[in-house]
Amino acid sequence: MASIDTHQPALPEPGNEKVPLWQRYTHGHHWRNADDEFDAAKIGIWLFLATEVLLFSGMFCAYAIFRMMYPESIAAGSSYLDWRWGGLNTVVLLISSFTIAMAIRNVQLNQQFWARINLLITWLCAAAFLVIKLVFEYIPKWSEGKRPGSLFDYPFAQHAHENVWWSIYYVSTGIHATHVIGGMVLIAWLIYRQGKGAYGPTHYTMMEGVGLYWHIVDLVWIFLFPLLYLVH
Amino acid sequence: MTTVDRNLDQLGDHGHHDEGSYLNPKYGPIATVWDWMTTVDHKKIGVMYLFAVLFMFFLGGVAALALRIELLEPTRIDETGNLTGAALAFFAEGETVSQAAAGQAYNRVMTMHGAIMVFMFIIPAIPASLGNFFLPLMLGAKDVAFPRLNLASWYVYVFGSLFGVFSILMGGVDTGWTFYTPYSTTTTGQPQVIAMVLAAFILGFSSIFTGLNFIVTTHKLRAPGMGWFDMPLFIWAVYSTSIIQVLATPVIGVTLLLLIFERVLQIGIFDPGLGGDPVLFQHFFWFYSHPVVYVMILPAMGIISDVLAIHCRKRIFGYRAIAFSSLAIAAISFLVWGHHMFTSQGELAAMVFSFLTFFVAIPTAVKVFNWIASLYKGSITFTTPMLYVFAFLFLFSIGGLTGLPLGTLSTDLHLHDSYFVVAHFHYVMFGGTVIAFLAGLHHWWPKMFGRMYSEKGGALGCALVFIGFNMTFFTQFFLGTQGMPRRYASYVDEFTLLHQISTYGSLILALGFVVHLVVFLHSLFLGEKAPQNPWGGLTLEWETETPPIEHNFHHEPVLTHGPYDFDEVVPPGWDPKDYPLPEQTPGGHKH
Amino acid sequence: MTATLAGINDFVIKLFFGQKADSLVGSGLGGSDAVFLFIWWVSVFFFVLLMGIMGYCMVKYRRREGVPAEPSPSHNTPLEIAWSVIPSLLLAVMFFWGFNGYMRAQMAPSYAEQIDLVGQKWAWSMTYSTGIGASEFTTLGGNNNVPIFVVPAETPVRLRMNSSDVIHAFWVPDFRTKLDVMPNRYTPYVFTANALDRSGADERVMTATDKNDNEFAYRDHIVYCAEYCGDSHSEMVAVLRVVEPSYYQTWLNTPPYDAVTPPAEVGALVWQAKCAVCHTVDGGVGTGPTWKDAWGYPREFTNADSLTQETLDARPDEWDNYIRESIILPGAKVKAGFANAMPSFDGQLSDVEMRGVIAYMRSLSDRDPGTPIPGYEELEAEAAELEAAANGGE
Amino acid sequence: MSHAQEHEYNPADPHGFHADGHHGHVIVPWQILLGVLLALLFFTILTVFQAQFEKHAAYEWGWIIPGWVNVVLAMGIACIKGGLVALFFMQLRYDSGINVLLFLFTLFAVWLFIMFTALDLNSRGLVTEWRSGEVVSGGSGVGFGEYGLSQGRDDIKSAAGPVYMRVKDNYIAEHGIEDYNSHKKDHHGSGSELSDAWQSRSHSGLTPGLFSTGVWEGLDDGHDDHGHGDHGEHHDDEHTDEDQGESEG
Repeated sequence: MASIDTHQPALPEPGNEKVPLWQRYTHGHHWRNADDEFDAAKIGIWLFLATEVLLFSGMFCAYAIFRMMYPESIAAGSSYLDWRWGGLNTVVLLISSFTIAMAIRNVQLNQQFWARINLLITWLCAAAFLVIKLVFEYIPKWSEGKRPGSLFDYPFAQHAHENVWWSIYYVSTGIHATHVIGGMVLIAWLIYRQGKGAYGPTHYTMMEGVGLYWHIVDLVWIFLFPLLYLVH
Repeated sequence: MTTVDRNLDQLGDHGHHDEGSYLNPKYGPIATVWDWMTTVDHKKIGVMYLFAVLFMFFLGGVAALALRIELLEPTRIDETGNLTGAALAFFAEGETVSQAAAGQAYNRVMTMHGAIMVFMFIIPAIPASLGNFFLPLMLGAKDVAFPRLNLASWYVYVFGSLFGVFSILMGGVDTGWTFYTPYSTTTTGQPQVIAMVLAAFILGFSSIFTGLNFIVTTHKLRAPGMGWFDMPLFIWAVYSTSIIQVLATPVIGVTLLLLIFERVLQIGIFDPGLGGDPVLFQHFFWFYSHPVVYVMILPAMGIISDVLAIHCRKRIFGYRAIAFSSLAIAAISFLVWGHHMFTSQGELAAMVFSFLTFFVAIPTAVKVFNWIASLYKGSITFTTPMLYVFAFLFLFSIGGLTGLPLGTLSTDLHLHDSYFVVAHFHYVMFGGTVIAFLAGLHHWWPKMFGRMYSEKGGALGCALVFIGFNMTFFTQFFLGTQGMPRRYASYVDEFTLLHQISTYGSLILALGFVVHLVVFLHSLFLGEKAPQNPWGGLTLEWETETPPIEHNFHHEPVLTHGPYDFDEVVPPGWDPKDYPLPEQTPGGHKH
Repeated sequence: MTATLAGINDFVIKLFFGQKADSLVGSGLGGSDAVFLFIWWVSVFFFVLLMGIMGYCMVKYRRREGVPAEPSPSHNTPLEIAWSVIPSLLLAVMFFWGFNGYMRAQMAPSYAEQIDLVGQKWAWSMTYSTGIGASEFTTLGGNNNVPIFVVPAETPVRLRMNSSDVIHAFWVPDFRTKLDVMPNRYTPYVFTANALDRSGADERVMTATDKNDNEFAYRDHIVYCAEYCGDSHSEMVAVLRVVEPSYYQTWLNTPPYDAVTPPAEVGALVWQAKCAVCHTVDGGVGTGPTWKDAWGYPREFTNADSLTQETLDARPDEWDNYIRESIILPGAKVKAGFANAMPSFDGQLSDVEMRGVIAYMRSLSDRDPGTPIPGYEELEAEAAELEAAANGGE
Repeated sequence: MSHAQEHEYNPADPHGFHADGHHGHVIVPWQILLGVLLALLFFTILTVFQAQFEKHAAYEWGWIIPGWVNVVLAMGIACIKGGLVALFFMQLRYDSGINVLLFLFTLFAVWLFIMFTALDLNSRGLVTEWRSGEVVSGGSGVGFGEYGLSQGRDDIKSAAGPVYMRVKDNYIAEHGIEDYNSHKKDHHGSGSELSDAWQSRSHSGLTPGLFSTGVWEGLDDGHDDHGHGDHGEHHDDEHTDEDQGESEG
């Protein structure tokens, strides 16, 4: 995520330690003003999000193609998933999306305490998502032999290509989970920096960037959930 | 990291008056190296990219020569069971080898050539080296939007390339640079294949970083007064390129990821034995790899537009048409990938893709027409960059026109996967991109390194490259139409003569590059000092010193004239006495 | 004028392709040769025009010291529209013409002659409607065992193609069409070969006599694998022998071997058709182990227990089992020093052929202990009976 | 190139980006954020309910809702939810045009990617129906790759054929057919109370209105009648079909 924070570090100047970091922030030397820098960072992040969307589009495309090729296998595979875990995870992610949006709002209004609370909730939601995914979905399914491709070891399969379904399932949710882990690292970094007072009404580019990234992770799940759990 | 100037004035102008050239070593040898390795200066990163891609070009070129030498004679096993033919160049004296082993050696070198040239040379070649150096200068900016990301891009590039080199050192890969499944998932050499796929995957990030940086820089860091249509056409081209890089590269990312999973875990998405579909891989692959051929050629077109205008002292004809055709090519490039798969896809898709393919021919043709029209009533010099522009127009026209029978369905059924395709894309990629790269390199060399090169040497190199290139690849059109399939390690006797001409041509081509290398080395160490504006350019990079100072400009430039107003403006650094302007006609010329 | 143009056209075709197309896909007004000529003339026109203007400008507007460039318009809308629209129209013609020709290479009438074709690393094999395959072989390039596939002239033929491993592509340059051979589905290669010109005008048409003393005329065309498929990709060639339809029927009903053919000869044919690309029979190196002096010798495997001398002493037929297993499941036992690169031939060999391969490998080894092949005695008895019947009938 | 001086030059805003007072800094009211969250949760419940309703209708009332309805509704709701997230959480609603344009072009690229790929893979058999069929399972290179099928799985390493068959055979060989049949009930019978969306599938294949063209008909014989009654029996039928196909191939 080097793309987000390209700013100059705030300079330690004698006498102004009391002033929060975000007020001491000066924009990069090659920028004319902080607004330009902020706008540029935002375009940069949106471009990055575009790459994320296209990365996932590969999995959506594979899903669509195999759905057309082996509709029965995909539907049968879908029936092994429990919508309740998927639905719970959707709710968890939606809440985390809301809290990070609130955290940005708090920072914009210099409500540092609430920003911290919201960021913590976001991080916990991300962790909850992963725990649910791992403990209630990946591990039971994997141990039953519902595995991708040639690793497939589930003797009660109904259709010839259920292994392809599991390939799609594991790879697409796996890439998504990797992004969740990445998001957790970034949010943890935000919490740390926020504790140092790095973000405030005039400077919150990094928070805005991570927020947008986190929303796209949510957005991808919003589509993965019905495709994997509900559509049949 | 440069120091932060605390005395910002309203213009954001730091007033870098006492700065020296960006090339000046400042602290001593080790500190200078450290300074370069940690620099966020786009110029230094551009130069580092330049040397990195030229090194990769050297590696890929050596592989290409090895291929051509192998193809000098057909490989045969004689009555006594011994291998004969030039393929022996790959083996030790007296080694017993089978025809298949000879083929495998060829295939590995062939893949090495393709993968290095595509992923490590030609995609980053122009945007990351010349683009990095000149995009901010031409925009009048102090740096790219995200300088640290820019440095990261270089390191990612080097890291990815190391994977590629590692793969070659481990024995090489024989998948072909296209990694078609199921061959690539089942061929021998697990660690090498994975290393090479990872290399391409990692290099994708470098490409994305560069493209993202350029888009934002173009949007937000244009000099005051520079509207979108005051930008040099090179910027338009690099901007369009960057859009493709950002939008297409992630797809190859997920494709290569799936390929690695396929290879390691046999997940079966591309493996027909497990229910997957190998043609799906081709779609995934070409969704990226077709747009990416425009990543290769668009910046070259940008260079040609700029170099041609400056060396003809001529306002480019149809500025907006060229600018918009760059964007149009970028957009249409996403619609035509299926023409790489006419023999493997269904009839309906083939029809649609063939139809769409012809759309991309139109903006390309428009550009060529505009360049030719720009020559009209110009003041044409015959400097090395301009010679390369002529070479480009000649070779790229052939490359473009030979694309027509490949886009046409019935003729493509014959020409697909033949040497005709090989010749066609070398005419576009080499005759287009590499030739334009050389044009740009000669054109901007004085600005980059502060030294002039030898014009005579440059012209000699250009002539050798031009002759050698045509000998090498024009013959391959005939080989292809007569039935020589590509990626063949050996061939039937009828093709021997044409292959030999091609091989001898490649040696002349290599000689041309050796001449250029000598000329550049001579220039670096013994060349005469370059003036600020040797060619009389009007774009902003000629307004700063040669070589540029660390912060590019002493004061932030404010644009007062367009990039091609040669009729109206005396170029910076020129005496009006040496630069006669034409009589102004009433009304002037606006585009 | 027309004659001159036709002459030039013929010259261009000869220059590029060697000779005119030999199939319906390439010939005639809708064929790809005609499209190619159209594109050729369009290209030549534009190339000469552009290079002419460029050359003219290079001379006329070269820089003269102290002379400025003349002012000229920066754009010209009618001209720009013209040079966008006119090429577009030409491109539209190319597209429709080309699509028409493309469909010719995809569609076959229902009465088309149907032949099955299997591509594998690195050989082609065909199975005709009567169950026979290629029985003659020749040398082409670096491959000494190139199968000759007989196909009828003037008859629509549709090859039902399938690969047993990776993607290949079937390309007959003289027919101007190719199609990928897929591992997971069939693809149709459709062609109608032009008639054989027996007048002598076409020097590629030759006559020969087959083993049953039938005289026939033929024209040979090279088949290439055009999709990269690995080590011996460049040796994956075949010959299409176009014969007259009447002779084709005769040939189709002349099996290359019958009940009286000794198994080793059947095996030799199978070897040429399917195995020769990897396995030598003269001790030379190849992708797979040589068959010379292999049978009956102990063998080390990388992934299974070795075939030791003791085992062979106890069960001399163990080698036969090993051969059969390796044909069906090549990965089960891999000889030390070799990669497992062999595709499975499960279902591709009949029992007679399988037996033939075993017999052939035995005949190549100096260790053949003379134990009869299972079923061989019955076969011999059958052959003797047949011979007796034939003699009795005379 | 001469309209550089058209506007009054503002050194802090050289391109006039902010001339209209437009800024990237927007503070979204918390009421809107909360409202969006509630809407998102509502739509989540709605989409789950819609899927469950279809199943319930099929079981209890015997209504067979065409498969494409399910797809269209689920994806429609997902699009609304995605739109809400993009517009409000991601603030596209308040953002500069370039980012909106970028996002839309990205979606357009995704659409192109999926549609054209589907166009090909869904239209293979238009001229020759062979092209769309699935022929053999041996053509994968299964059994000849150096690294074979995932190292270690010897049972499926050396042989071609559908993986699921081999897995089943191994299980039966190890545990016996009775054990298999009794466990199969557990897996396909009682498991339905967790999630049994497959039972509510329309009875003529999947989402015929959306994806199925004539090309696919007849390709999956033996699949068509799943979803009726006892699943297990059809299951076995299918196996035997496949077995025969295997030995022929």
